[in-house]
Formats: sequence, structure tokens, C-alpha cells
Amino acid sequence: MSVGLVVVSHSAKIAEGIVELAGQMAPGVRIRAAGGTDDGGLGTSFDLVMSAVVDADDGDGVVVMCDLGSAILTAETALDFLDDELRARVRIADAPIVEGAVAAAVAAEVGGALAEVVDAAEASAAAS
Amino acid sequence: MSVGLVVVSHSAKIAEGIVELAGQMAPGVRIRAAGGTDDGGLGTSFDLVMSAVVDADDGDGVVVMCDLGSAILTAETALDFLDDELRARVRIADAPIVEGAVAAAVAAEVGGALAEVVDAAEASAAAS
Amino acid sequence: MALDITWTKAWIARSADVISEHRTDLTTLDRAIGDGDHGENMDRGFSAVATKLADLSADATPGDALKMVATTLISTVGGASGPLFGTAYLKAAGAVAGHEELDGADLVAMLTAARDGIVLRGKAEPGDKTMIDAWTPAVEAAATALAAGKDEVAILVAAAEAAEAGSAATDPLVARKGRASYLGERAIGHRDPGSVSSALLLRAAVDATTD
Amino acid sequence: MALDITWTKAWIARSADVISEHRTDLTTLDRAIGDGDHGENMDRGFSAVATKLADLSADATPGDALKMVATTLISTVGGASGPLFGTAYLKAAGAVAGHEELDGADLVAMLTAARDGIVLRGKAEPGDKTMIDAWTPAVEAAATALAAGKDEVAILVAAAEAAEAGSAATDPLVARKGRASYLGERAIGHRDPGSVSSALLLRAAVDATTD
Ligand SMILES: Nc1ncnc2c1ncn2[C@@H]1O[C@H](COP(=O)(O)OP(=O)(O)O)[C@@H](O)[C@H]1O
Ligand SMILES: Nc1ncnc2c1ncn2[C@@H]1O[C@H](COP(=O)(O)OP(=O)(O)O)[C@@H](O)[C@H]1O
Ligand SMILES: [Mg+2]
Ligand SMILES: [Mg+2]
Ligand SMILES: [Mg+2]
Ligand SMILES: [Mg+2]
Repeated sequence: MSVGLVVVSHSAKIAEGIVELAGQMAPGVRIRAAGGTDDGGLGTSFDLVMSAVVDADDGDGVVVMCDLGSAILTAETALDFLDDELRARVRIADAPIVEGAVAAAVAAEVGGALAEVVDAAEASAAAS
Repeated sequence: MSVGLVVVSHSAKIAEGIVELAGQMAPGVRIRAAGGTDDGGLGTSFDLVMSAVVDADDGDGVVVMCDLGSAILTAETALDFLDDELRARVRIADAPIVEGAVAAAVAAEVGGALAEVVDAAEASAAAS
Repeated sequence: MALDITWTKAWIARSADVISEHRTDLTTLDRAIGDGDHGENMDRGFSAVATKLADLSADATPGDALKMVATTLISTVGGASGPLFGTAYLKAAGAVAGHEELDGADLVAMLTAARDGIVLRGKAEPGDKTMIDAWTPAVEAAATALAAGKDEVAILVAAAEAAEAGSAATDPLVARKGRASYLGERAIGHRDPGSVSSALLLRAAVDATTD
Repeated sequence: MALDITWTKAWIARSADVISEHRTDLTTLDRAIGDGDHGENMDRGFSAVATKLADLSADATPGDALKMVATTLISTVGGASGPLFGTAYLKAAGAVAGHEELDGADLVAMLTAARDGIVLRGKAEPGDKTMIDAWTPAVEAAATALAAGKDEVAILVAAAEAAEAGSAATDPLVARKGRASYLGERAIGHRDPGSVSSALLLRAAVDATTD
């Protein structure tokens, strides 16, 4: 068990690439991609985010990484539609999506709790 | 003519996705991907960076965006091998790769000079 | 006409039509200061909404119809306008939940809830060059018309006109939210696409009263 | 034996062999505190180097051979160790450029230049749990041996031993550079992979003197 990660990008390629890259340093973490629109275009998908969050959760909670502003809007909306129990353990990190996802994945891999994984992601913004 | 962009990621998918995403808001900017190793694995490629920088330059200079630390090492090494004239107009931005690339692309699209494009990328780290 | 489910359905159907008609215009606006997809986004969303209109049960209320619009937009739009309009319609539905027919006070409550939903979601303030710059004047004009004892149609007209004026007033602004904020001063002289679609939707509400 | 092009080529060939032999070990170390590719990276690089060894011209100097190693590693390794070792060999080549045979002072100059190249590129300080923790003691031990009047082989032995000890001394450290820095305290108890490969390369230099 560990905190899971969801990567919400406007691009399916970016999200999938991040899942591979972050997964390399965190083979035990459930990292799920929610990239692009339902039909594979550039944009975000509420349905992809919803199912990725449900899938990433293993009981320890989920940290959601977003790229541009509208990805955050989609992620926040998805959170509103989760049942309260799951929603209580989902956090949206205020962090750069690639750098933050790698840092968060490592923090989750070593057993970090939800808040620690969020902190790891957010601290990555400060690093160069 | 505009400042060009090179996206150096450990993942070919991430680099290609960023090129598409940033290109959407900057159709007139030369944005080139240098993602993954020569054989498509996770890592960075000196040769891909070199050719991307040469290709992205149109005379106005190039801003290089990197993901993790070793991408920066590869990019810096590539810069050392460029001829002095081109090298003088290449900058490595200290910015998150996705968010910075989009901001830099827009700055280049509207005719920003090399320093302005770097500033746009680096300011994106501060935005949420 | 009474502002009941028949009006609500007509409003939604007209919304889908008018968004489809202005698809290219909206995208052109978004290409200037965004990523050039607002028309496609809105049309994808409202086409899906139009398809579901027939599925509404016979005893559906205006609130039920608005809720269907909300969830459909949220699932299909794919851009910032999806969660924003989705939240607007969701809060609007909540404000009139259970009502079979909407009176002036309901309309003002509905518009206010919609606007508040957009603000809750997107954190934009008036003057940030977003759809809020259409919605806030619309809400204020509707409230003023209600206070002046105007009827439902006049309230909707006041809202639509104020939204149109508010949208036009985004031209000289610098954007502080959304993709246009990347452009800084370069956004000046361009109209915010989301404010234009907002005004179109509010105008459709007026036109639906004569359907 | 004289430390000429024959020795340099033997050193490079042995380096490729020893990296290949330790490929799995290096990757296992990197899996614990990195991304698990250091063995593959180094082996990809030195396999390419080994291939090019035969292409060196008949009148190549040690510096020419080291420069070939540098450019090949830079082009083929694919990880942080590529630019780092690449810069090390490049600067080492520069320090002995034109020399046909290396004396003790040349060796110390070469090792110093290599270490300085890694620092220039990677900005690591001693104690950051990187390959610098093998290179810096190696440079110091070589300089001490030179000052004490030791011969070339003894200087190389001193460097290799100090690199091995320096590498072992990375075990208790927290990493401040490279991927292991993501791990914080969790890196404690693990050896830095790049320091291990560095020590292997310096040991190969000793072994090449008896080839
Ligand atoms: N934070 C926000 N608050 C209010 N409205 C916003 C916000 N961000 C964007 N918008 C609105 O969304 C519109 C763009 O929608 P659209 O093009 O469909 O989405 P995207 O920008 O994701 O491509 C803008 O014109 C603006 O009116
Ligand atoms: N900034 C740096 N300075 C010095 N050495 C570094 C630095 N970053 C990484 N290293 C070295 O590189 C090694 C990792 O190499 P490798 O696994 O091939 O690259 P990557 O980390 O890109 O996968 C580390 O063990 C460390 O010795
Ligand atoms: Mg858009
Ligand atoms: Mg969009
Ligand atoms: Mg590695
Ligand atoms: Mg690697």
C-alpha cells in the first residue's frame, strides 16, 4: 500500500510519459495517467480523471498532479463528484507536473503519508 | 522569425506532447522535441539535443527547457559543443518543463526577445 | 409564456443551435488569445446536451434539465469552459430545484447561483477578462429589473443585454485568468471568448420565450 | 611499463570489460537510490568506446584516446553519468594534450582536471554522495604520492585505493545531487553507484600497467 498518483495533463502523451518516468523510481506506486480529452485530443477529461483517481486509490489516498489551469479546474470538479469518503483522501498538488510527479512518486514509494507526498511535489517547484 | 524552443525530456512522449501543447498557442514558433535516449528509452540524448537546437534556431536564438537534473547536464554539455556564434544565443531556462514551455512559447509567438522568453518560462514557476 | 420545463428545453435547444452557429467565431476569438478551441469545446458539449434533451423524463423540472446540461458539459467539453459552465448550470439547477415554473425571483436566484458557481470554480474577479465579465453585469441587471417590478421576460432581456455589454467591455482588458493571461498586454483589443458564449446562452434564454 | 598510448588503450579496454562485468551490480545500486539504469548506461557507453578503440590512428596520443572516450560517452550514455564522465575525460584529455608518455605530474594533472570537470558540470561538493566522493580523495591521494616521490604505478594505486575508500564512505550520506537526492534520509545505507563506477575505472588504470 502507498499513496497513489494521478497525472492530469492536456496531452495523453505527456501524461503517459510522466507515468513511465515517475514509475521508474517508484515501481510500487499506483500512478495513473489522465491525459487528453476522451477522444485523444488536447484538453482534459472529467471521466478520465474520475476513473484514474478511483484506480489510483488503494486506501492511502491519491495526489493529483495537473499541468495548466484548466486541468486544475477539471480535477477540482472531479473531486466534487467523488463520494465523500474517497474525496477526503484526495489532494491536488500545487506543483509542476513533471518535476512534481517524480518527487511525489519517490515520496510515495518510500511510504510517505498523503501530506508528505503533497509536500514532496510542492517542494519540487523550489528546486532547480 | 522568433526565438525557438527545445524541449529536453527523459521521455520522448513527454517532449512530443509538450511540443504539441505549446505549439497550440504558438503556431509560428519553432519548437523541437529532444526526448528520450537515441534508442527511445528513458534518458536524454546529446545528439538529439544538438540537432534540435540547431533546428530550432532561426537566428533569434533558442531557449532550452529541461525536466530532471540530468537533462540539464546533457543540455549544458551540448551547449559546450555548439559553435560560439550559435551558443551565444542559446539559453537554458530554469523552469518547470511543461508550464515553462507553454509560457515561453507564447512569449516567443508574440515576438519576445531571447531574455523575455527565458523570463516568461522562469516566471511560470511562480504561478500556480 | 410560463418559464417551465418547455421553456427550459427550448432554451437548451436554442443554446445548442446558437453555439453551433457561432462555433467558428468562438474559435477564432480563442485563437487570438488562447488555444483556438473554444468553439469546438462548446459545440462538442452542447451537441451532447442536445442529444440528451429527448431523454428527459416527462415530469422533469427546469432544475432537472439544467442538471443534465451541467453533467453533460462537465463530461464532454474538454476545456476550462467545461468545468466552469458545468458548475454554473449545476448551481443554477440547485437554486431552482423542485420548482415547476420559474418566477422573477427564481431567475435572479438561478443567474446568481450560476455566476457564483463560476467564481467558486475559477476564482476570477470582475475585470479579469473572463466569462465572469458577462455574468456579473447580467446578474446585477436581472436583480435591478426584478427590484423594479419587471416581468420574467424583461428580466431575461436585461440579463442578456448586460452580458453582451459586459462581453464587449472585455476588449480593452488584460487577462488575469485562463490561457489569455499568458499574453499580458497582447490580449488588449481582443474579446474574451467565454464571455461571448455566455452572452449567447443568455440571449438564447430570451429567444426561447417566444418559441 | 611506460604510460603511453599502449597503456591508455589497455586502460580503456579494461574499463569497458570491468564495467561490463559490474553492469548488474551498478544497476542494482542505482535501483536502490536512483532509476536503476547506471549499469546499462555505463555499459552502453563503454561498449561504444571499446568499438572505437581500433579506429584510433597509429600515432594517437593518450590525450587523443581520452578525447575519444569523452565524446563517445557523451553521445551514448543517456544518463547523468554521460555528461559527467564525458566532461571528466574531456578535461583529462586536455590536461595531457600532446604528451606521448605520461609521468607522475601528468597523472596528477589528468586526475585533477577530470575531477574539476565533473564539478564544473555537476556542481557537486564532497559529501553530496556522488562520484565526486570517489574522485576527490583519488586526486588528493595521487597528489600526495607524487609529492612523496612515488612512481607512476604507485600514484595510480594510491588514486584507486582512495577512490574505493571514498566510494565506501558514501554509504552513510544523504544525497544532495542527482536522483538519490529525492530520497532524503532514505538514501542512507546505500552506496552511490557513480562513485563505484569511478573507482572501477581508476582500478582499471592500475591493472592496465601489468597488461
Ligand atoms: N479561471 C477562470 N474563471 C473564469 N473563466 C475562465 C477561467 N479560465 C478560463 N475562463 C474562461 O474560459 C474561456 C476559455 O474556454 P476554453 O477555450 O473552452 O477552454 P481552454 O482555455 O481550456 O481551452 C475563456 O475565454 C474564459 O472566459
Ligand atoms: N550533479 C552531479 N554531480 C556529480 N555526480 C552526479 C551528479 N548527478 C548524478 N551524479 C552521479 O551520477 C550517478 C548516476 O548516474 P546514472 O544512473 O547513469 O544517471 P541518471 O541519474 O541520469 O540515471 C550517481 O550515482 C552520481 O554518482
Ligand atoms: Mg481554449
Ligand atoms: Mg483548450
Ligand atoms: Mg540512473
Ligand atoms: Mg537514468
